[in-house]
Amino acid sequence: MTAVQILYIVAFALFVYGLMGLTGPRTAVRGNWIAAAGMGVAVIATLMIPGMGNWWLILLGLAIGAAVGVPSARRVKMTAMPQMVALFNGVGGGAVALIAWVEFRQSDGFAHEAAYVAVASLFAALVGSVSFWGSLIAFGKLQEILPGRPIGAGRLQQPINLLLLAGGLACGIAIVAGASAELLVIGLLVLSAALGVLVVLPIGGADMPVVISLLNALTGLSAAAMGLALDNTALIVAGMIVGASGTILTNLMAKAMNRSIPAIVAGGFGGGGGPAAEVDGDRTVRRTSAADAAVQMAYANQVIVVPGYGMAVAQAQHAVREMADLLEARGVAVYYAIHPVAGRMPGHMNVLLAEADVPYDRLKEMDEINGEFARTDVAIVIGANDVTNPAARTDPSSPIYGMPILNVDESRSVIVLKRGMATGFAGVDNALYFDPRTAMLFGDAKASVSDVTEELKNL
Amino acid sequence: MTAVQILYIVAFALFVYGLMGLTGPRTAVRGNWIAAAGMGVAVIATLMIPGMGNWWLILLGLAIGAAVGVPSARRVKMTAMPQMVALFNGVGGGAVALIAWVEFRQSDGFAHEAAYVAVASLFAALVGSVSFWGSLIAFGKLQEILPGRPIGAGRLQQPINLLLLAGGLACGIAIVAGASAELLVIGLLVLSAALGVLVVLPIGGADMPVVISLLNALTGLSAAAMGLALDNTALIVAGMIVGASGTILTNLMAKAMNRSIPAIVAGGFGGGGGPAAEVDGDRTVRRTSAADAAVQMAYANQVIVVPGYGMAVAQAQHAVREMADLLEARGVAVYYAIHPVAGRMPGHMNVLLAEADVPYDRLKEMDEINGEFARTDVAIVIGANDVTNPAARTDPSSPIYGMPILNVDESRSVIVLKRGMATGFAGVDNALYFDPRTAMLFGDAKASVSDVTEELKNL
Amino acid sequence: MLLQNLAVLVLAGFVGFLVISKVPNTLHTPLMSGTNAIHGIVLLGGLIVLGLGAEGTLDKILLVIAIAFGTINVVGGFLVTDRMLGMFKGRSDKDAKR
Amino acid sequence: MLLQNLAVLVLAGFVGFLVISKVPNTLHTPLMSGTNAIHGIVLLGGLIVLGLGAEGTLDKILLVIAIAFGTINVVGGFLVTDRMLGMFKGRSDKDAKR
Ligand SMILES: NC(=O)c1ccc[n+]([C@@H]2O[C@H](COP(=O)([O-])OP(=O)(O)OC[C@H]3O[C@@H](n4cnc5c(N)ncnc54)[C@H](OP(=O)(O)O)[C@@H]3O)[C@@H](O)[C@H]2O)c1
Ligand SMILES: NC(=O)c1ccc[n+]([C@@H]2O[C@H](COP(=O)([O-])OP(=O)(O)OC[C@H]3O[C@@H](n4cnc5c(N)ncnc54)[C@H](OP(=O)(O)O)[C@@H]3O)[C@@H](O)[C@H]2O)c1
Repeated sequence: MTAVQILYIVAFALFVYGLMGLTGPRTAVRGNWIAAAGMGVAVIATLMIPGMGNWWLILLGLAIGAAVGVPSARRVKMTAMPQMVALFNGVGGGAVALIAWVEFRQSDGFAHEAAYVAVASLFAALVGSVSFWGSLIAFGKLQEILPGRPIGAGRLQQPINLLLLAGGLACGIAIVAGASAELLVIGLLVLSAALGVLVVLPIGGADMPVVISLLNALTGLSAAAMGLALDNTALIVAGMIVGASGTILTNLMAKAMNRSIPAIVAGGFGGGGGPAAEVDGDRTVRRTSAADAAVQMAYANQVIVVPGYGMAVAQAQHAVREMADLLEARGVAVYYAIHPVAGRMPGHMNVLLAEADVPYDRLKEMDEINGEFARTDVAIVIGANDVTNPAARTDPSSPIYGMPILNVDESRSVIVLKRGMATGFAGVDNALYFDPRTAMLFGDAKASVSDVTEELKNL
Repeated sequence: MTAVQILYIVAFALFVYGLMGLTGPRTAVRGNWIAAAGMGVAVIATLMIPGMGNWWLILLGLAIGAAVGVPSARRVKMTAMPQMVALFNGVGGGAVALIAWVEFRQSDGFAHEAAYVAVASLFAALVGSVSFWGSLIAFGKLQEILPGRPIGAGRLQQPINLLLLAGGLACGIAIVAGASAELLVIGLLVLSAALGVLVVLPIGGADMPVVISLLNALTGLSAAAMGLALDNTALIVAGMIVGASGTILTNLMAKAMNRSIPAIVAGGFGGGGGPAAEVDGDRTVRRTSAADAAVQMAYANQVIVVPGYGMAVAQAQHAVREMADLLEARGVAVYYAIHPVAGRMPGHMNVLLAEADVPYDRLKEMDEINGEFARTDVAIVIGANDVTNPAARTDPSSPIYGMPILNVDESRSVIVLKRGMATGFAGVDNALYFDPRTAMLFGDAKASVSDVTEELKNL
Repeated sequence: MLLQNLAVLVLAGFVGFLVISKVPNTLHTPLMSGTNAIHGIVLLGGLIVLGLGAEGTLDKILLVIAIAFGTINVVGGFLVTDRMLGMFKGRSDKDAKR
Repeated sequence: MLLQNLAVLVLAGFVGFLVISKVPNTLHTPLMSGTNAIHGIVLLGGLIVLGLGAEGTLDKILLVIAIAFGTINVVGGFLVTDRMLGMFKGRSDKDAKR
């Protein structure tokens, strides 16, 4: 066991070292592989434990996993990554739940184990099961297998969830107290599965990244609990690191969009745009055409592109890049203003624009670019909404009040590309659209940008 | 033991939480007390270990420690803090060495202990003893009980040190191998004491802060080793945290002054100023008087004060504050340019100027102020030398080449206050003094500043 | 044993907390994905319980599934993270300066 | 036992490393002083060896000295750190913004 233990220490040291790398852009790729190497060490160490057997079955499991995991990771599209991460997270939680269940069966309901083994295993089973089913629902919503809008039982939601949780806990307590009927552990797994499903169903598609991060942290915690039950240092350390870092990450993400985790889990908010209504009741918006927009930008000194969720939906990043290239060829300075929570996951815009090979020095973070708008001739907002909403600065009653926004309204003129007058993620109107300096170019972002590009070519 | 273990976990959690506080200026004071609370918890937990006895002796030890520690910490002057820290660090190392020695005596030379207990204890003894004696020498140098200049055996230094280390290790190995003569452990303690003394003696007074930080890290490591020997989690965790953070800190400090730790420990460099020679051979410097300096500053729009080691030596901070007040009363904008390694310990200038109640928003860090010099009428350099030396930018053969410096030479005129033409810590000439825009005001910094202040009052 | 493990747990929690607290916004998603891969370590649990002699067909089937799940989590997680990070390659030098 | 302790040791090392890596220059000296106080924890070693029944006069004397040394380190260390930090009080708000 000594060699195994030492290798475990090596393994988790590699995890930590790898994670430290992952937090810096220059070292991130290497950090990821260092952590992967740590995982290799941990697996090999485990296979070295004296008395290991069932080799064929082990190989079978590993082979199936690799056969499924490798191609799906290789083939998934950039924009489908969030749901892929959800799926990978889910199966991790599922594994924990299954192992805990088998442990129960092998030990006759933890009859001969210390109480803490039972408690830790059952905690792992409950959390793992919540994570598995919750992640599946999150996957379904993001993949649009399930409707993205909140599905819930309204005011009954909270009591039902609490009841499910209480039921799961009751099963667990009965087992720890000495009951050993297998029905109890199955009951625990089923109740927590229902809990996972019902907690995630009412959450709007837009809140999903935060929820996935939360489920990720939960899976980490369940792994740590499993480690306590199995007295396995590698599991404890790795699981707890993920549990802690995942919690912080969830918080950072929630904070960046001025939401609180309880509010998100309580659900019901953030169902994405309401029904499109082209013109607002009393106020009017100014419309523009692709040709006008092209002329306006072609003769500008500086243009700032403000991408948002709509650009991701429309997959317009390549078209945007092309448009920007034409503008730059005409001597226009083009920058991209990246709001930290534009899109539906942190770094969403960076990933997309990087995919379209936008030079990195053109991407400016919010703090860096906010002073520039006042010096900018045209700000072109491509499918962004909430991150440009001045209500965040001016209207204390707005749900997004206090969120830092891009000061698009300070630039000399604004062109907004979106399909209609629908609200964004937060479901609030945007006064920017009624600003006399703003012109709307309605239509799918990709189509609109392509039209503008064509017009630019003809100028 | 369960309660003790749990309290230990609480204790080290408080240490970490406290340290996290100590890294931010707003939370630092509280962080320090949180860590202290952790220490209280750890001590109480230890006293709860079943079977504790010898209560009167324990109380005696605690009482003596408190009676010595509290007043010396309360009374020490701000500028004597580095040597105080050295002393506190030293006694920590001494405690480790003593405990290891007693352990040896109590267990008949570790006869009935696992090998790792012997190894860890002897490591603790060796490192603790080096740290104790090294810290005493550092204290002596900084307190000017010993001469600040390097004292060494020249080329024999390294072989002698290596011999001492080898001797100490040999004693240790003999004990681990089974020998149990007490002479061996005493030999180990004495040889490592000699090593500590001989390593620190040749180091110039100016490198002392780095050395103290290094000895601090070593004491931490020895505490961790002692924890392994005693199977005490609190000691392991706390000791190792200090060992690791101390190592990083030492590195940061060394890097900030463009030195490497091996070079410092090898010693011989950094003995402080050479003999004063008022005028350099072929080049001449321009001298000025307190009256002229006063006039020059009184009619400036902006003055930047560049404090350095000389201000600390002369204890001129209060005088400087008074001078700045007078200037500000006349409408002159006064800022202080704080180089990260000005003085002899990181933050040295901040501490001194804070003591003199200089408003915090007047203190500007290097990066913040370097652009300002070009817009500045008078830069007054008070006992700083190396941190203003343009050779760091221009002369690749200079030992300080590459160190970031304050761009004093960009300001419209420079007044340098120092006693003579002696070099600073790095022992290199400073071309700034021969710049036609520079005027020298020779004399002790405090006296010169007071003279200028008097002149200002009479204007 | 348990208490030592608790100490390890608490320390690992601090490590997780500290390691994340200075990460740029842009890297949130790859980081989430990377930590996601790391909790695939539950795979070890499956290996241990199966390898040290689980009995019964159902149990064996469940454990093979668990191992497969864990492996998907690990392999898929690291690969996807690498692909995400690949997007930033070549551009990282500018960013590193911040 | 030893191996568990080694795991604890490695984790504590990472914690120490991570906690320090984002500290402003100004706080280097108080931080050095604060960590210095923390290693005064060696005091516990003295308490344990003496309390659990060290024998012999010399040994007892040595241990009392060790305890006194450790106490000086702890008490003095925290007090001096507090005094250093006190110098920055009231000014910290400006600094915190950076
Ligand atoms: N980044 C994250 O981590 C994250 C995670 C979860 C939630 N959020 C939240 O998501 C929001 C992000 O702000 P955002 O400004 O990027 O997006 P947004 O406020 O959700 O607005 C997106 C806009 O894009 C338009 N749009 C949708 N599909 C389009 C298409 N095909 N072509 C053109 N336009 C299209 C929509 O209007 P039409 O329907 O009228 O076209 C919608 O108003 C914030 O409220 C943030 O808090 C962010
Ligand atoms: N901050 C740290 O952590 C730290 C630690 C160790 C070493 N260092 C090193 O120390 C140096 C710090 O640079 P520095 O510019 O502050 O100091 P410096 O380069 O050492 O120069 C100090 C100058 O002050 C003058 N001086 C001494 N006593 C004086 C008095 N009573 N009145 C007036 N002038 C007096 C000396 O010249 P005269 O003799 O002609 O008066 C000397 O040239 C750097 O090289 C740095 O690497 C820093």
